[in-house]
Amino acid sequence: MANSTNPVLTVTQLTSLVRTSLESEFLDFWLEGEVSNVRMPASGHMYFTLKDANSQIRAVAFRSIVRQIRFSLEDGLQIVVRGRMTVYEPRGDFQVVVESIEPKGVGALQIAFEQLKTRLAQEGLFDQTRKRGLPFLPQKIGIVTSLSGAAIRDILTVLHRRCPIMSVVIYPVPVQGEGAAVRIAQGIRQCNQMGEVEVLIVSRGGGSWEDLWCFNEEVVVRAIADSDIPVVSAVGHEIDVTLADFVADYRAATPSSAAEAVTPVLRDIKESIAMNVGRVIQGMEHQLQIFRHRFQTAQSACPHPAHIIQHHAQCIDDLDHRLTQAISRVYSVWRPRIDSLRVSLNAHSPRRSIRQGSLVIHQLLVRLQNVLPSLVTLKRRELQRVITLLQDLSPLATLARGYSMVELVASGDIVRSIGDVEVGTRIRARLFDGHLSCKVEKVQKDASHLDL
Amino acid sequence: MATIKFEEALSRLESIVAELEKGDLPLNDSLKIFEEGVKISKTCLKMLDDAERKVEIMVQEKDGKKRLEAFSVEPPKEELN
Amino acid sequence: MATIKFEEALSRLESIVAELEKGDLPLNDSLKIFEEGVKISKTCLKMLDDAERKVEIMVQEKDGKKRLEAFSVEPPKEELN
Amino acid sequence: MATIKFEEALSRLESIVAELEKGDLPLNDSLKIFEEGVKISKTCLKMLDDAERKVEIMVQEKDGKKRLEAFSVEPPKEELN
Amino acid sequence: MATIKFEEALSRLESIVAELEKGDLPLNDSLKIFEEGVKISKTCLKMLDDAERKVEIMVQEKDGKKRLEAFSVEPPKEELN
Amino acid sequence: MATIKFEEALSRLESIVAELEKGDLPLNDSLKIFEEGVKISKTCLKMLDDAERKVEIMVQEKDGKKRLEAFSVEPPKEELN
Amino acid sequence: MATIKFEEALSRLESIVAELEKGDLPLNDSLKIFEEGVKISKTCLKMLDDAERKVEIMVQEKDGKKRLEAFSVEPPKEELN
Repeated sequence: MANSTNPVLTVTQLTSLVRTSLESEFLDFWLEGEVSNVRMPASGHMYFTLKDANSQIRAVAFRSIVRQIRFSLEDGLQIVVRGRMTVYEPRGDFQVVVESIEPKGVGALQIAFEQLKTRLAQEGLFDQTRKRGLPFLPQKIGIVTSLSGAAIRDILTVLHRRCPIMSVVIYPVPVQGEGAAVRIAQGIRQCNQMGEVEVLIVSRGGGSWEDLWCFNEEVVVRAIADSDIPVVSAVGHEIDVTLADFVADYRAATPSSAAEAVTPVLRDIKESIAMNVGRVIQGMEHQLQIFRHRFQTAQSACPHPAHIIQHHAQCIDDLDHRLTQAISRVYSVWRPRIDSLRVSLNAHSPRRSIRQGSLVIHQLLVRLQNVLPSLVTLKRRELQRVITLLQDLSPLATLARGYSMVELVASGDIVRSIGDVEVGTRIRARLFDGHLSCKVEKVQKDASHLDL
Repeated sequence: MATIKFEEALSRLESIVAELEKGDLPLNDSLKIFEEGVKISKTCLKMLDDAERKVEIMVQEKDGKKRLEAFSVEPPKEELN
Repeated sequence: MATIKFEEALSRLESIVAELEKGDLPLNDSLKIFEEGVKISKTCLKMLDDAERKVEIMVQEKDGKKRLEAFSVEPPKEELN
Repeated sequence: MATIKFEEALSRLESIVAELEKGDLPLNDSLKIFEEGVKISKTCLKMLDDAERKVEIMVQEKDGKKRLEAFSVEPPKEELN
Repeated sequence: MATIKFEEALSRLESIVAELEKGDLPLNDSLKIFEEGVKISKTCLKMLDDAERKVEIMVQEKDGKKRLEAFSVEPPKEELN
Repeated sequence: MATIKFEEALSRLESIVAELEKGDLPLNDSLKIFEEGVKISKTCLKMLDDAERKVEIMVQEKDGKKRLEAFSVEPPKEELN
Repeated sequence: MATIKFEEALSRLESIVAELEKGDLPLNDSLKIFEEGVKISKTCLKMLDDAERKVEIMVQEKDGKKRLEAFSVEPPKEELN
């Protein structure tokens, strides 16, 4: 490090560098000293100072560690802690972060404990991933414990209180002293062999560190680790921590809380079921109500076709009426037209011209009848005149004066001379009013006749 | 007789009258034409009578019985026969 | 008779009457056309009678029974037959 | 009768009346068209009557039994059949 | 009858009435469409009756026995069948 | 009936009601959908009733014997099976 | 193993409750899960009711054989009931 080239550090930078350096240097150490200034604020962390004749150092035990301390930390107490160094940067304090605390003087047992714990931890026996969940409502519970201790009583009491139907198989084992660990491990294995229980409580009541020691023995830890059945550990009091606790699927602070951990409250379950089924029914009924309401709304809103039909029927009646009216109006137009035509036809019948024709003919007839008789009368008059003239000129008038005319009957010739006849000749003498048929008797010449 | 027309007869009759009026005919001839004249006039008269009767008949036929009777009570018409 | 029209007959009748009234026809011709005139007038009258009867029948048929009976009690109409 | 339309018949009747009104037809022709007129007017009347009767019947049928009974007590309606 | 729709029939009836009301149809045509109109109106009414009966039956079925019995004691409804 | 879902039936019923309320359907169609509506509403009602009965029965069974006995004295419920 | 079913049943019951309370299932599906829910609850309750408490203890015979024996709760245990 060249002073000339070193940059000027900020406090924060330096503090951070120191922290890093300390933390990497003092990662895991054991420290022995006297406790003073113990302080435990609401956070649950614990702060105290460790000192010896010459020095002192700040220490902090975080809440998770505090919970594991199986004794109370008091000023003046000599303890051994396992920890690491760190720096609290806001104040620049360096302090020991305590990982575990043991009272001073535990000695070899404690070391053995720590060594086994480390080894088993390295095997992964304490991994959180190995831990299995506890059954919600096991039908049968196994308990590996001593019949003589308070633990069995506490467990049975709690079980019966919470879940009176819970069946239990007890595997009685000694829980302290020589051989206890092996019996406990046997009990656990036996229980697995029987296969009747769904969860197993391994337990004993409170006692000294030494009393509880069998639960730190490897055979027990491995039996728990090998168990197919989930295991709940409940050893000693809350402050007591054993390796059995580390390896168990669940660590209960006390036997009572182990019993609580493996059983639900039966009454609560029943109530929950009853409540749920009530909600199921209500939900169903509610839905039915909604559907029924919707259905009834639709049904009551449905218009009846009778209205439509009635409307249509009225329409048709109206049209029907108009139809009849319209057709009778048609007749009321046509009929008068025909009637007036008929009147005109009659008024102009040929009768009048017939009568007129007949009048003309009769007039002509009268003229005809009159004209011919008058014509005939005319002709007759003319004839009469001529006839009168003729009568006036009649030669018969001469005869009437005494003359007569003689003619030969045979020839009709006039007899002018006596020589025209001879005796015996038949003659006819004409007078004015007739004639005489005669025969000549004598022919005599007349003297007075002058022959010239 | 039917062949001779009334008007021809009448004119013959008039010529007979004219000849007779001349008076230069022998009695004999006078007598002959006079007799002819008489015949003709009779013929003419008959023609007229016939015509009149015919008209009457026709008129009667036309008018039927009643008129016929009406006719038959017309004396002037009778005179014409 | 059916072949001659009433109007032709009528005009023939009129000319007959006119010619007769002129009076310059020979008697015979006069007689002949008089006869024709009489016939024609009869024909005409018959035509008219026929027509009238026809019309009556038509009118009666048209008007039905009632009118027919009304007719039959009109004596003047009977005379025309 | 069914082949001739009422309107045609009616207009024919009108022209017949018009021609008769003019009055210058020969007797025969006026007789003929008068006859035709009479026939046509009868035809027209019959058509109209038939039509009216038909309509009545239809209306009666249409209005159903009740009306029909109501009708059958109306004597004047019976005469129309 | 089932093939023609009510609405078509109704509109045909309306146009028939309109045409008749215009009044310028020939008599024969008036008669024909009147007849058609009468038929159509009968058909329409029948359709409506049928429809009503159908609806009644449907409603009866829906409402079950009680109504059915209630119906069967209504004589006027019986006449419609 | 089992094949159609209640919701489909109900929504069909609702659309039928809507269409009928619009009122512009041809008579026949409105009749048809009314009929369909009647049927569907019967179906719906039956479905609802069935569902309700089922729920009741289950609730009673759940609640044990006492209720069950109360059931068995209700004859109408028996008919529904 | 029965405990797994029991737990599953309880959680199934809870999800049925949730689904029914959402209320957007078709009637039929609701009915089905309703039925399932009721059955599940009955089954669960029956399981709980039917279970009998047994407290046993593993004892070792003289011959080394192990067997379960009823564990009579000691007088102090009586107090707990």
